[in-house]
Amino acid sequence: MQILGIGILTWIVFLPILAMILVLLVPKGREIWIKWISVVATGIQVILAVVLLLNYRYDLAGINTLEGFQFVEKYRWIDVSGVAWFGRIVIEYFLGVDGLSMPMVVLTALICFIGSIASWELPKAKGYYALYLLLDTGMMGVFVALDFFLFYIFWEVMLLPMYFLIGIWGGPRREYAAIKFFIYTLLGSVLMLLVMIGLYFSTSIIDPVTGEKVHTFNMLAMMDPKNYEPGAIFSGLHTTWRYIAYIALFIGFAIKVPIVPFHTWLPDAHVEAPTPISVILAGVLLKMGTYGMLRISFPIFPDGMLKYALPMAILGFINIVYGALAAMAQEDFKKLIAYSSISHMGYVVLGMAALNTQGVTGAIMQMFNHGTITAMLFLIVGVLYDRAHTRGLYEFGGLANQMPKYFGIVIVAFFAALGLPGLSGFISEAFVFLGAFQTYKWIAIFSATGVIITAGYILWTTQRLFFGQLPDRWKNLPDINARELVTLVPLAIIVIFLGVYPSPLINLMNTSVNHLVRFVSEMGQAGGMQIGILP
Amino acid sequence: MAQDTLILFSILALLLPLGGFLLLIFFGRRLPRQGDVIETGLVLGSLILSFVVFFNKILNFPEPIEWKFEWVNFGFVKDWGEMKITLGILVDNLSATMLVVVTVISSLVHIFSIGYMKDDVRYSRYFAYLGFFTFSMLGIVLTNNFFTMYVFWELVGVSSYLLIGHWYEKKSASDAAKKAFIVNRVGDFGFFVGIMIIWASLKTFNFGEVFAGIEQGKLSGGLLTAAGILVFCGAIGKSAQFPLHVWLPDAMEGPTPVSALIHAATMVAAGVYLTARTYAMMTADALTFIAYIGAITAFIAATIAITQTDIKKVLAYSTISQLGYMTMSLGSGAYVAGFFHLVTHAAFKAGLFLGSGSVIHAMHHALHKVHDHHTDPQDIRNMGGLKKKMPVTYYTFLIYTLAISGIPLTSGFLSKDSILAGAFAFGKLSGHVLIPFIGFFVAGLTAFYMFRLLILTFHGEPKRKDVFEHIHESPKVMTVPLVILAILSLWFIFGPNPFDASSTWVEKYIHKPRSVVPTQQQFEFNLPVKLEEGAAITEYDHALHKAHIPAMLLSLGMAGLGILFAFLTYQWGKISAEKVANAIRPVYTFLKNKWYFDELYANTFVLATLGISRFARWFDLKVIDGIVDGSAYLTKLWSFSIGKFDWNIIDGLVNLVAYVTGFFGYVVRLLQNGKVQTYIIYVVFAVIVLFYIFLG
Amino acid sequence: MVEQFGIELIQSLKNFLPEITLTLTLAFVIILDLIFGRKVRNIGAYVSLVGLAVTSFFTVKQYGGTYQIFRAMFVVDSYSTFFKFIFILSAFIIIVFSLQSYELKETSARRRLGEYYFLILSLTLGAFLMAGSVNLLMMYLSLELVSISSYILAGYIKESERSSEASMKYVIYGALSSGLMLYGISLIYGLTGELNIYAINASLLSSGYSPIVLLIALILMLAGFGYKISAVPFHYWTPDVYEGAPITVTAFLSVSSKAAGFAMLVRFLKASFIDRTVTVGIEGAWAIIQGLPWTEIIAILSALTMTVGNIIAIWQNNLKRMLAYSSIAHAGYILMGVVVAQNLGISAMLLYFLAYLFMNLGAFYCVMVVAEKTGSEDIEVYKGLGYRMPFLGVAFTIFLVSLTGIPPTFGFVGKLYLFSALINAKVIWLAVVGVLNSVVSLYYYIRVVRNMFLRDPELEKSPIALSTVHIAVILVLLIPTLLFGVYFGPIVDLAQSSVAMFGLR
Amino acid sequence: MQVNLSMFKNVGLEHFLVVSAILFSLGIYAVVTRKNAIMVLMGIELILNSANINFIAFSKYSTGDITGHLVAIFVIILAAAEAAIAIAIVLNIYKNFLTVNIDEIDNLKQ
Amino acid sequence: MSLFDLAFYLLAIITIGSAIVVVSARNIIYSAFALLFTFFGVAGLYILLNADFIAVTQVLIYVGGILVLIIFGVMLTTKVFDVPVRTETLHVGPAIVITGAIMGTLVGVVLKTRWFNVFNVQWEGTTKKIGEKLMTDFLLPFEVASVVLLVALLGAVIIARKEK
Repeated sequence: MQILGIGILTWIVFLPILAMILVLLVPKGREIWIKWISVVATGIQVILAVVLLLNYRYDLAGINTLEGFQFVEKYRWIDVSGVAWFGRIVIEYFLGVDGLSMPMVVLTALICFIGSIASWELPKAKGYYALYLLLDTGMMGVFVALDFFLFYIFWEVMLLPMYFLIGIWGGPRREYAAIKFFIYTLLGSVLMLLVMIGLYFSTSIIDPVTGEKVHTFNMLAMMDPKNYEPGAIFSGLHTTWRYIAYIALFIGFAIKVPIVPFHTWLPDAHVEAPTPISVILAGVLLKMGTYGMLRISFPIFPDGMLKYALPMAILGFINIVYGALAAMAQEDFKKLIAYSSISHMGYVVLGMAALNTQGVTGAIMQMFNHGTITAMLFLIVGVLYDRAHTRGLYEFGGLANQMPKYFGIVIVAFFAALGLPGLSGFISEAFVFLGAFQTYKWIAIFSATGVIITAGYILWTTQRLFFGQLPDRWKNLPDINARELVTLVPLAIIVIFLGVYPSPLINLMNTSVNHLVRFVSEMGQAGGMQIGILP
Repeated sequence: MAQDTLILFSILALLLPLGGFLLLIFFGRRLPRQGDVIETGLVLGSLILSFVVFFNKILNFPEPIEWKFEWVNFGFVKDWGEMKITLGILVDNLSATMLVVVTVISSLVHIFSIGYMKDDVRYSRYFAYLGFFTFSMLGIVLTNNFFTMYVFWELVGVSSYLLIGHWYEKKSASDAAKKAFIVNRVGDFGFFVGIMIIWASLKTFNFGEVFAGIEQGKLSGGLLTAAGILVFCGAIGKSAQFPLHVWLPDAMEGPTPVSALIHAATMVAAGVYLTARTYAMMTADALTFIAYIGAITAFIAATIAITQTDIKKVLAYSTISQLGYMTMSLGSGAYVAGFFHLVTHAAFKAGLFLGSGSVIHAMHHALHKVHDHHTDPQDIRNMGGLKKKMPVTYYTFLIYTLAISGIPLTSGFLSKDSILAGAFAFGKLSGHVLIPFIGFFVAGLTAFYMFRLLILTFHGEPKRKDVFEHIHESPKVMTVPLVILAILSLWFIFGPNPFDASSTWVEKYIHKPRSVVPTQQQFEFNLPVKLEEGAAITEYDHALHKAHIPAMLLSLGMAGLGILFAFLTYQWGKISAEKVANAIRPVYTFLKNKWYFDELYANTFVLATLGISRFARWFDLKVIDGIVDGSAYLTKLWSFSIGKFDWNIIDGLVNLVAYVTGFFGYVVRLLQNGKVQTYIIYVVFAVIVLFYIFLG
Repeated sequence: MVEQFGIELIQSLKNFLPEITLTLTLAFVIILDLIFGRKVRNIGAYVSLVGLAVTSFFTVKQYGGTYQIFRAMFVVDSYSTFFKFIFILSAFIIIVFSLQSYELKETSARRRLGEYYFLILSLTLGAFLMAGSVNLLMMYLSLELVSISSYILAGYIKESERSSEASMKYVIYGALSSGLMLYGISLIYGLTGELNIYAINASLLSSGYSPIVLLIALILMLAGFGYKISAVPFHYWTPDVYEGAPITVTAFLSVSSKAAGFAMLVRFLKASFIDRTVTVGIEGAWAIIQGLPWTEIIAILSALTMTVGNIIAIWQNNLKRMLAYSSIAHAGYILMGVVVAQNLGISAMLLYFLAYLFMNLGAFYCVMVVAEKTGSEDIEVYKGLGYRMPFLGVAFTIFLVSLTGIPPTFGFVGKLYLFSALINAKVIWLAVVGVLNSVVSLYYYIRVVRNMFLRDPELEKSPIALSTVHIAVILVLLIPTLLFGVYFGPIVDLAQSSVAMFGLR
Repeated sequence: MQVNLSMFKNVGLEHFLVVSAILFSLGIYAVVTRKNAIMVLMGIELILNSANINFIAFSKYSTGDITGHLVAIFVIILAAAEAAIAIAIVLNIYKNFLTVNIDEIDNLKQ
Repeated sequence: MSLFDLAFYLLAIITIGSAIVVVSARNIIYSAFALLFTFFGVAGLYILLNADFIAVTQVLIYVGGILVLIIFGVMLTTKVFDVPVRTETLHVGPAIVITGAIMGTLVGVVLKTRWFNVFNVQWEGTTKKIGEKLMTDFLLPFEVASVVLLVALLGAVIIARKEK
């Protein structure tokens, strides 16, 4: 479907860029315009996402079939009509959504919208919102790009804005956090780059137009073994190079997720970043790692995936428990939330490693739910920090009477985070475990202990902040205000709704998920490999 | 009345309290009287509905009624088929009865609370939580599958968390709440693993389908036993069975009506209910395990209860011990008896708590009058002689006490007697003689400590004259529920014959479900054997039948002894408690300190977890970041030795690489000494080296 | 015979027009400067700009054809023409720089501007000849022409100690390397009896040769080439000279003479040391002649060059010096294109040079402007600069990002193709070294960005205005850097069709 | 390495090459060791000369054509040009530093 | 031992000996004059290789041009009259090592290699041939050389001339 002759996905991706240009054009002293422009732009993005949702066809799978994708836009972007000694170079502007990306698109639009409202008070609005919108485009693009090159471009485009957003608007140790984030991610992405190039040379398709052999970055083409040229570096199944490539990709994505031990950038980045950026980081950026695995690593390297599924599951377990334990020992509210993010992303990894419908569904739901929940949590931290200018858990107490509305919201978010039934967090965690258990009994069981630890630190935090006697210095903390409510309540509603009735989300993805699972496991088993060796 | 109407009613009964909750949580403060009446009214509504459901079910529908709907559908899944999760509602005699029990107690507690909580700061919030609890509890009762069972399981946990922590200004209260939730989580963890096993092997959550699947042998052997025990872990947590019983006494930090409703009558009984629900899938080993857990719990709790001086703590431990009783009876095969005891116990235990509540209420106000804010209004050593001042409370309390001690003409007698009979039979057939032994011993203990409580509280001379002056009987709104509950604790509610449990409607309408476990995993004495009169009855039923009379006598004897000792010690002072205590000082302190369970856990699990978590944090900061940053010391040393080097920029992972690169950079940089001839030496040297490298 | 030679000569001259134009231009520059120099100070610049325009016109006309002229001394082919574009562009841009360079305005150099532009042009002429010469003697001559011009340019600000020191180091170092190179040439001459690289190749293939001598000769010649392209371990002069020389000259050297060196090196290697009788499976791949592992040598040089360049650059606080090291590192990247011994690599190299032209000159220009406004090239003065001159800050950031090789910039495309070449040729280890190096390079590039935006100005806080000329120049360099980053089809096409060398596939 | 003793009789190509090799090495030695810039230049001249000897010798013995001579001419020309530039620069250095000792001229480093 | 050989060895000894003096003499003036002998020796070798024209050019340009230039340089940059002009040497050790290595390698290779050693042409008067070549095959280098000289000339002037 198109708007003004331009595909809706293009709109949803590049709308922020337009807004950015507008923002840059706003004259000095008109800060308020800038804010409104951005909020409206992101708002429209949400509307577009809803439009997508309404026109979404649930029976299409996507993954590795072009006709399975929806709202596809596929144009030749770079087309170097080749020289004799080197076929044609084709890079496509290829966008489309399927069950994997649709939830992420919605999530991104939503979080960006909320983030832009939450950024209202920040200084240097012009630069901030310009970078923010650029970041928005980058993230949205990653989720809809189906051409590896395009994907990589969007992936990298986010780096610099994020560096500045953390580095300029961040907390005291912002420089350190920013550069750490930058270097880590770049390190991951250069590995990805090499693999991408290798794939590019290994695959070639017949150009429907001219009928000649064409190298392409098209992900779908890369998923089809038929397209691999014999003797190319990644051709065949279960070759050393393919394993190496899978691992390289995995590390590239794992850094974003982040999977222990590549996670240490996250606490710093989250803690130092300004609230809305923490929200974006935890809400959307982390998902890009796991999304990348589902979209690229698994279908393109099914053999590698199956070979390393067990280590991946173990990593997931480590993430869950390690993150939770580390969170329990934190004294800084925001840092605690950051570590809880690590723990929660562990569920995603575990679910994906299980490689069955429930596990993967759970994983994607967890991606979505964690996006909303952790966004709430960081907003909550922000609310408190804006008022008290400290995040030390030991400095508070008895806020439940001082800020009752706030308390109510926090309780919802917290219980969602500790996986209370009736709230969305539980559903995804339960599905992850149910899925993982079918593949890795013991890992699933051990990981489930993470739930207890989570309960531990969440309740401990609740008690520290809200129960007991209120210190005198906080006697006049105002309760949460309207703007903050506007950012928090929609998320709370989503969390509760999806907790009670997750079907909308599941139906959105399950065709694709089933297809993905079948595709990957069959591809891998073609090489006589199967998953689920009990540890 | 049609089935769907029945279902509709039960759903309504389920949802009304929820509506109340939502109403109060959002508009509580603006509603008239902060909405307590609304909430109470709604609960009464669901009470009526559940009565309707109950009678209809009992009388019109012998078969269970089930209503399902598809909740989520994963579509067609490889080597699974169509994967979907259907939820729904199951109304059979068990749940119908439970429905009534819950709603009755709940509404009574609501009414009682109106008086008890009158001038509380968070009055409306309190009622909201009560409503939320009732909703979740009814959910547990009505659900037809493990999934929603788990869901509501956690929800009652939350409501109990919120209610225990209702006075969260008190650290002890919020601690207790936290403890309750986490300990329950531990149990639920086991429960969830059990569910995972069931789902993975049977591909459904629905009770009926699960049992059918087991019967088809899809799940058997050790895994089945494991599943059974793991599911029972949930019960261990909720029903405060050993070793997870530690949270319940602390939970008494909550308002007394809450203790009555949640921590005595309903929620804690949910564990028993769950065991009863899943009874069909329990293997012999699982049942033995359950029986022993129950027995041990009953014994430990009873022994502790003897030494406690806080009125609510005594009741709390008695609750634990009674729950252990039920569990034991389920484990030992006396299914109906266990459930029967659940029902009866709900009534009199709720009554006991509300009674104690009314006492505490009175004490509290009295102490308030004399401006004594240090004395603990709950300590029985400050009471005594309250009989004269608050007769209604006293007499109702007496009835409850008799009931719990299992004296004839009370409901307790009927249920307890059949439990003991079951234990008796079980011990005889299976050879686990410890079970009945403990059973009878605990019966005696129960009678003893309950009468100790009664005597110390109501009989004798008041310990504090000044306070005593100001003691008044509680208002109607509080006494009426007491009376109702007292009536409910009498035999005729259940059956005409005060001495024959088998004549009660409970035994008539509720039957032990047919075990679906493969026969080789059942007790052989539970297998039906053909006897001359057509009906297929098991060896166990036979033994049970024979065990009734001796069990009855024995239990009566034990109870009598207990009561006698209680009177000797505390009423007539023939035996000095102090002397006894001194005589067995070590034992006494051991019991007084609740077998040191809290200390044990605090020093093992909690400590370990915290330790590990600190370690994890340290590990993160020092080791991983250390590896990443290049450890601080080296960094300092380094930057010292090489002069200023911008560590702000090259920091982080950054540092390690920077550390290495920086090192080489420094070395290589030394070559760049600005003397062109030195450069030339390098060049020529390089030329030679290159030559000789590639020569070979 | 004579008239036949006359015809031949005419032919040659026809295809020699660009060089002739340049020569005439530089003659004009010097003459006109003598006449009008007093009145119109920058007449030299204007004349040279015009001359360059004309030259580019002829060059464009040349593109695509391949001729061999002046008795197999010199060839005109797409390859050399592509490089000529680069030389013209850089010379053009540099002259525009020089028009605003404060160094030239405020020192004694202002009295020698005519000669300055003369030398710029002579260097460009030398580069032209380097790109096209196929005879070792011609190579040596043109190399010397470039070198001599650059010696003088490096020391152009006579009274400045840094400048003259730079030129002295440069001349000694350069003279020695060209001496080594010459000795190498002499050995090759002795071995094959030829000076024309095609003839050399032929005789190497036909009659046997002693690999040892060939190795010595190659290494000695590499010393010469390596010094021009400042590849480790022949790079030592680079940082000192780049720091000492006037910034315009530094920028010019970092692009033009480097590019010329590469042009010559690649042509020399490809023409002389491949075995054209063997055909390789992969299209556009060359067979290396027996017994001379020059790809390995280059590979090692490349790895060394980029690594050393990057890790020393981390330490630099003087922007000019930092850019010098970064240019060394980039030489390392570009060498990766040579390693694979495939046309793909060469096209990647050409592409990268185009990218390098824009981003590197852009970076140097920003440094120059800042140095002009603040009077220093030290990283300290960049603190908070992003707020004092936002436009320049953003532009500089983009140039640096492009140098790092992060999309969507031209620099990324260049790197992408270099790595593609390596991976296509399965030289994975070097590719890994390359990407790790580009991560390392981020440290010092981002350091500048950090100082500009993440730090607050310490001494001066007042915003600094940029003249429209500044902005225009920056835009001229900025737009390609970004545009070709997202739409590089045509450029890649150009680069790929430009690998065609005379007489070679 | 085995060397045929006949080499000491009839002088041939190798003899000249050896001479040039020695000159070459001496040139490098001078360039590396002498502090005085001008001495360094002398060393470079030695190197160029050695190269020239090669060219001439080869063109007599190996190739038998005159090309070597032409190269030699051009080399000599360039040597002159280079020397001129170099000396000029050295003089300039002397003006600025009042010394021509290269090792004392190292402001630009690291 | 023919006359040719004798001449060769004589010239070789002169050349190398004086070269050694050049590189080792403490006094610049000495090295400068030793360089003179080296150049003459090389010229002699040229004659042995019957490169008469080159020999002459060598003498003219080197001795008449470059050497004079160098000596001027010496004069201008050292105080000749008050103190004896000495120059120290630096890192002799490494220098000797690498020089030895190079010399060994080159000599070894030279002697080991079987050179393409067929002709022993005896030109009588190479000048004409050189002239022809210069005007035909080597026309371009010739022209380029002129540009190089122009640049060098100008450059030398620019740098060396006094600023007023």
